[in-house]
Amino acid sequence: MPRVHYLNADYGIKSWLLTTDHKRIAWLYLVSITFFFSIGGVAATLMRLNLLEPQGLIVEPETYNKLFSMHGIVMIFFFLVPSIPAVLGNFLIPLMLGARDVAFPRLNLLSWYVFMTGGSFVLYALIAGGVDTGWTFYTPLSTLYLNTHVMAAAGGVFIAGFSSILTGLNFVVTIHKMRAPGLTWFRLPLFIWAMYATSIIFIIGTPVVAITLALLIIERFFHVGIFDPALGGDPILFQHLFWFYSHPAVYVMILPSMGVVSELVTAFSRKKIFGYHFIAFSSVAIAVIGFLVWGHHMFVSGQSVYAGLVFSALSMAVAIPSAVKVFNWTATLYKGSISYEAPMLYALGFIGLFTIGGLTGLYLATTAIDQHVHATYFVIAHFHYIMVGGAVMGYMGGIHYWWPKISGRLYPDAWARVAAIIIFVGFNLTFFPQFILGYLGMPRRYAVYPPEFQTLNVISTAGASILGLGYIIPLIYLAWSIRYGPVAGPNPWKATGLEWTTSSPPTTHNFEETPVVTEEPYGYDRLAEEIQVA
Amino acid sequence: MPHAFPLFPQEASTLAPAVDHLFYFLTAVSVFFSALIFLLVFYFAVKYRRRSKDEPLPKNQIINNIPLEVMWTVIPMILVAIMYFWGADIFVKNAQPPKNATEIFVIGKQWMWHIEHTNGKREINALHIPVNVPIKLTMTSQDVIHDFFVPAFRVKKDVLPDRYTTEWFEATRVGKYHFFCNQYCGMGHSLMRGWVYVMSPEDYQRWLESGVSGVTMADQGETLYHQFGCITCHGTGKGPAFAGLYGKPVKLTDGQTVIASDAYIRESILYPTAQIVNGYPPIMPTFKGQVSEEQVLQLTAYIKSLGSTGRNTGTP
Amino acid sequence: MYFVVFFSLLTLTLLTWQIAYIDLGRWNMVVALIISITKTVLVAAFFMHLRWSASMVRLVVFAAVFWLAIMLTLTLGDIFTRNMVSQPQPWQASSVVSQPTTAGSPQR
Amino acid sequence: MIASRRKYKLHNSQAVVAEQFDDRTQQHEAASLGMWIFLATEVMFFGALFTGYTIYRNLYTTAFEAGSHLLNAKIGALNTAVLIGSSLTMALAVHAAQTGMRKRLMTFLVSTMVLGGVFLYIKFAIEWVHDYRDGMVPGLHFTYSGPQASHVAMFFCFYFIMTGVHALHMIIGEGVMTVLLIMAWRGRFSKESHNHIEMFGLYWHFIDIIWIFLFPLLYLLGAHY
Repeated sequence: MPRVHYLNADYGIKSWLLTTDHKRIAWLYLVSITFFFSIGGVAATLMRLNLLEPQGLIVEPETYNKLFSMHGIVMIFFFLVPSIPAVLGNFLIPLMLGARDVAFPRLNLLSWYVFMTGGSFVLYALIAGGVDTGWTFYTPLSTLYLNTHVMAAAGGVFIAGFSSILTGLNFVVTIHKMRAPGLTWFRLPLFIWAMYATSIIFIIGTPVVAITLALLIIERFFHVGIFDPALGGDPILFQHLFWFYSHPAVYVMILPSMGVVSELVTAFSRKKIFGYHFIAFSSVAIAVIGFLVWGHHMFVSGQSVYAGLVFSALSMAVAIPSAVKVFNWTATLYKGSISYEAPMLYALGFIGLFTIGGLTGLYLATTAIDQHVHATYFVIAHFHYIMVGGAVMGYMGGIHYWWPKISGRLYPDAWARVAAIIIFVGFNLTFFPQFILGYLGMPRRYAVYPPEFQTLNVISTAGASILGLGYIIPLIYLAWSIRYGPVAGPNPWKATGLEWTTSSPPTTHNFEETPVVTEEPYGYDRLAEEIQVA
Repeated sequence: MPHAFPLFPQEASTLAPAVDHLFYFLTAVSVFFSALIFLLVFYFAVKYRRRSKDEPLPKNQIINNIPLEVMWTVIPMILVAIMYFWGADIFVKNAQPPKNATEIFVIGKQWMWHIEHTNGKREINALHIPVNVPIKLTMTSQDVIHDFFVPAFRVKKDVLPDRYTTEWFEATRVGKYHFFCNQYCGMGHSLMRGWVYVMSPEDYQRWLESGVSGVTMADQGETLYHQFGCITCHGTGKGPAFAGLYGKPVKLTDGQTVIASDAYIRESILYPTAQIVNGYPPIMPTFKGQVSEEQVLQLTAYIKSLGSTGRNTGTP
Repeated sequence: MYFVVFFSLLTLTLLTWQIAYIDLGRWNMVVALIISITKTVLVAAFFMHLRWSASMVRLVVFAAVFWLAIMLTLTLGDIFTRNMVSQPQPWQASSVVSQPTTAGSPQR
Repeated sequence: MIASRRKYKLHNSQAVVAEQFDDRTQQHEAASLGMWIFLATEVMFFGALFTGYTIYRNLYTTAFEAGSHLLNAKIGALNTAVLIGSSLTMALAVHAAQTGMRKRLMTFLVSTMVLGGVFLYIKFAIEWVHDYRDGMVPGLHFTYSGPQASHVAMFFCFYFIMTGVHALHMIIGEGVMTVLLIMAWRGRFSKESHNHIEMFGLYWHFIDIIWIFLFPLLYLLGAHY
């Protein structure tokens, strides 16, 4: 561990709150999104508890509605969207590129402040009595019929959107202009490719949801009729504009995880990744095609049948790059030298859960089946498999993998493995029964439900308690390791990549001298030879 | 557990088996690929586990294989194409109600379902239908977006304010099935549900005729026609006549031609200046706020009853 | 050069303004949009130096227009095809008569 | 570290390269790419409004034309000319910055600000005040009673939101220009270092482009009545 590194280069609250160091900004995000995750988690716990009884165990429907709205808004806009990009992306992009910082460090800090401003609006909405629109803010319910804090919540999401835009802008410019000498596009780690694709979605999609929510606020304030059918407005237009961002936003959540998993699978198989170009281009393909499929959220909304058919076909198309990725990861394991530290367990868990999540996505893209399962628990199960089974598993894997780099210390791997397994088991127990519930026809956002659905709901709640435990354990040992963990050294996993060539934790300017890249990434075959010689 | 719990929903409509067959196909594909991935990952994970700390990699590494990549691009592509066309086929067929379908009207409001049969019989949070008869629901909402979902029939459709959407099904089994509001609509969303009673034609007929005043929807519409003074213009030639109007093309002042459908009639009552019939002055006042969605449906039923053939021309 | 661009922009503004008073039916909008696009190209190419910009910058511009086109096409695609199928079917008088449910309706 | 950062700031005022960049070219390219990407987000931001506008215009063609007819196309044309003029002076300001002429740079910045101010004055003090007096502001004061009043209101709704968001961009632009003017006055820009001016120029021209579309879509739509 170097004597002076970015963590101890400066002390005091001010040195953190006014920092322009991308690594410290990553910490700011890490702390804030962990806070938001816990809020969303508490809401989820209460929801699951309530669903133990068909008539609702602990809260009234009114409160339940606020719980799922807050769970959705906080988890999506304030945890999942910024999770990997703002924490790992901020920390790693300059390191992986061999750069001293991102292209616009002050803008980077600004985006954290913007994010927190948006977050405080949402927290205000929560404390002042909650909001019960659901995270989708559908009109005219949100504009005309609810008396809760819709404007504060929508305003918070609106503001936080600019944080995404600035982050995405910063990343794209950084990736284009700040690469170390010799680091050509096809020498970039796949995590960078994934972050690049994610940033495209940030840049293109977020402004649309921002203006849409602004219109919603205007509509609610002045009641001018943009989305009010009584005045000639079209509520389905709101859905179009909303999903134009919010479907690609799903890829904002999963693409970075795919990037992380690409890194993990190759590092722990100690083997070059299989089909580098295919994984790289499939990321970009997902980002582009992902913008063409939003209408599959609206098959039964009164959207035109023709539009439904077009969106269905395009949604099918997005399955293919995802499948390509899964096959390539699997093939990477072939003839590898695989070890099972905690990050690898998360990566393998990701592959399994993402496979299920992705395949069930096909049910929803198929018009005739969606007509049955749309907005039922089937959808809930599907997107939790993608977002929790996919995005959060990737996030956890990434945090564990780069933790030695971030903190300079090792965490107890045995505990980490136990936690990974608990999360995997708990997750499946929570969400697999929901597929069945959904096909049986239990609608989402139901505070009370017919009694024949109770057994499956009880199983699901049981799983959720295991899952919750699984998330608490890492919090404890990671916090412990910051102070007491053994020193990691620059490259504890014997991994390749520029971030592992500098000290752990890195110094403020990342590298002693600008690295020069001379070969493709994941040169594990060479590394293996070196190890053998040594 | 207090209740026996089902794992698969009942199949009670002509659509249900079709959807389920597609569902089985997708499940087969999903299970196959999940199993394939899981087994491969598991097999590789065991076979290529690192046995010693610095074990060298096996020889003859492959890191790229174009035929393999092409294969696992093309095979999923074919499979999703099958899913797409199969699903689209069912979807399109189901988008168009058969012409001989019995029409029932559904109005959603926070937080109950109001259902009206053409003979004037009304019910709340319940829908009685005969078995083996195609039923077409014409639905609208009085406030926010709702959604009429019958799991056992595998159909759902959003119910929008100021607009008609339709949904149709043909029940195949007598029984009692859930229907749900499936679009979050505020506080009582989860209470906005009821039962579909599928009855034998005889039982249905008996149910339908019990407790009805004999006043059909069209009759009620006729009353409204007088009550709201529609007759003063539309019965005197100041405004376009209703007889034989329904389903016929109407020429508008801006040169367009529209079909006199439910939606057109509804819009003409509530937003009369939006589409002006050619040759008539735009003098009709709006009835927005004065007539309820239910009354609009009754007026529409009345206009329908005047037929597209010009029968009953003499009325009013 | 800037002044040449400036005066062409002014001329185009004048042109689009005056044309608007002539009734060309739906072509009014088409002409107006063509002029607007021309003006945009002028501003972007000369004032914003796009003519001399890096290809990457041009790619960004292309991407913006491309995604805007996606949003417009697919959204409008829904709105303008919505009534092609989902409009309730014209009333089938015969089917009503055949249904026992309409007993007592005026048609009987 | 804070001390070193202060030193860097001093250093920067002499114009050169921020610490994360290797050289001036890299810094300039990064800034330019960043600005263009920002403009791409703006395209999508306004794009959503244009999408909504297009839909309703096609659904309620006559109402939109009637609404547009109530606007004063002359004022719209005048404002278009003013804005194009400010684009010209902005382009000249950028040119002056590139050639290192401080006085000219300041002159043109001031003229851009004045023209922008004229535009905003006409927009708010003349047009919007009139619109309000004539009862054409949906939600606040709307008295139009012709046919399809709610659809005409929809037109005005889009009119106020689109021109309002556009004007908001201009106000932000005026604010930034004030800062730039002070920086120019203090001699912070030179032939070598004028990224800020150049990037702001792009922003200003973009605002101009938005107006180029707003003018025919809002003002000229119903002119031929």
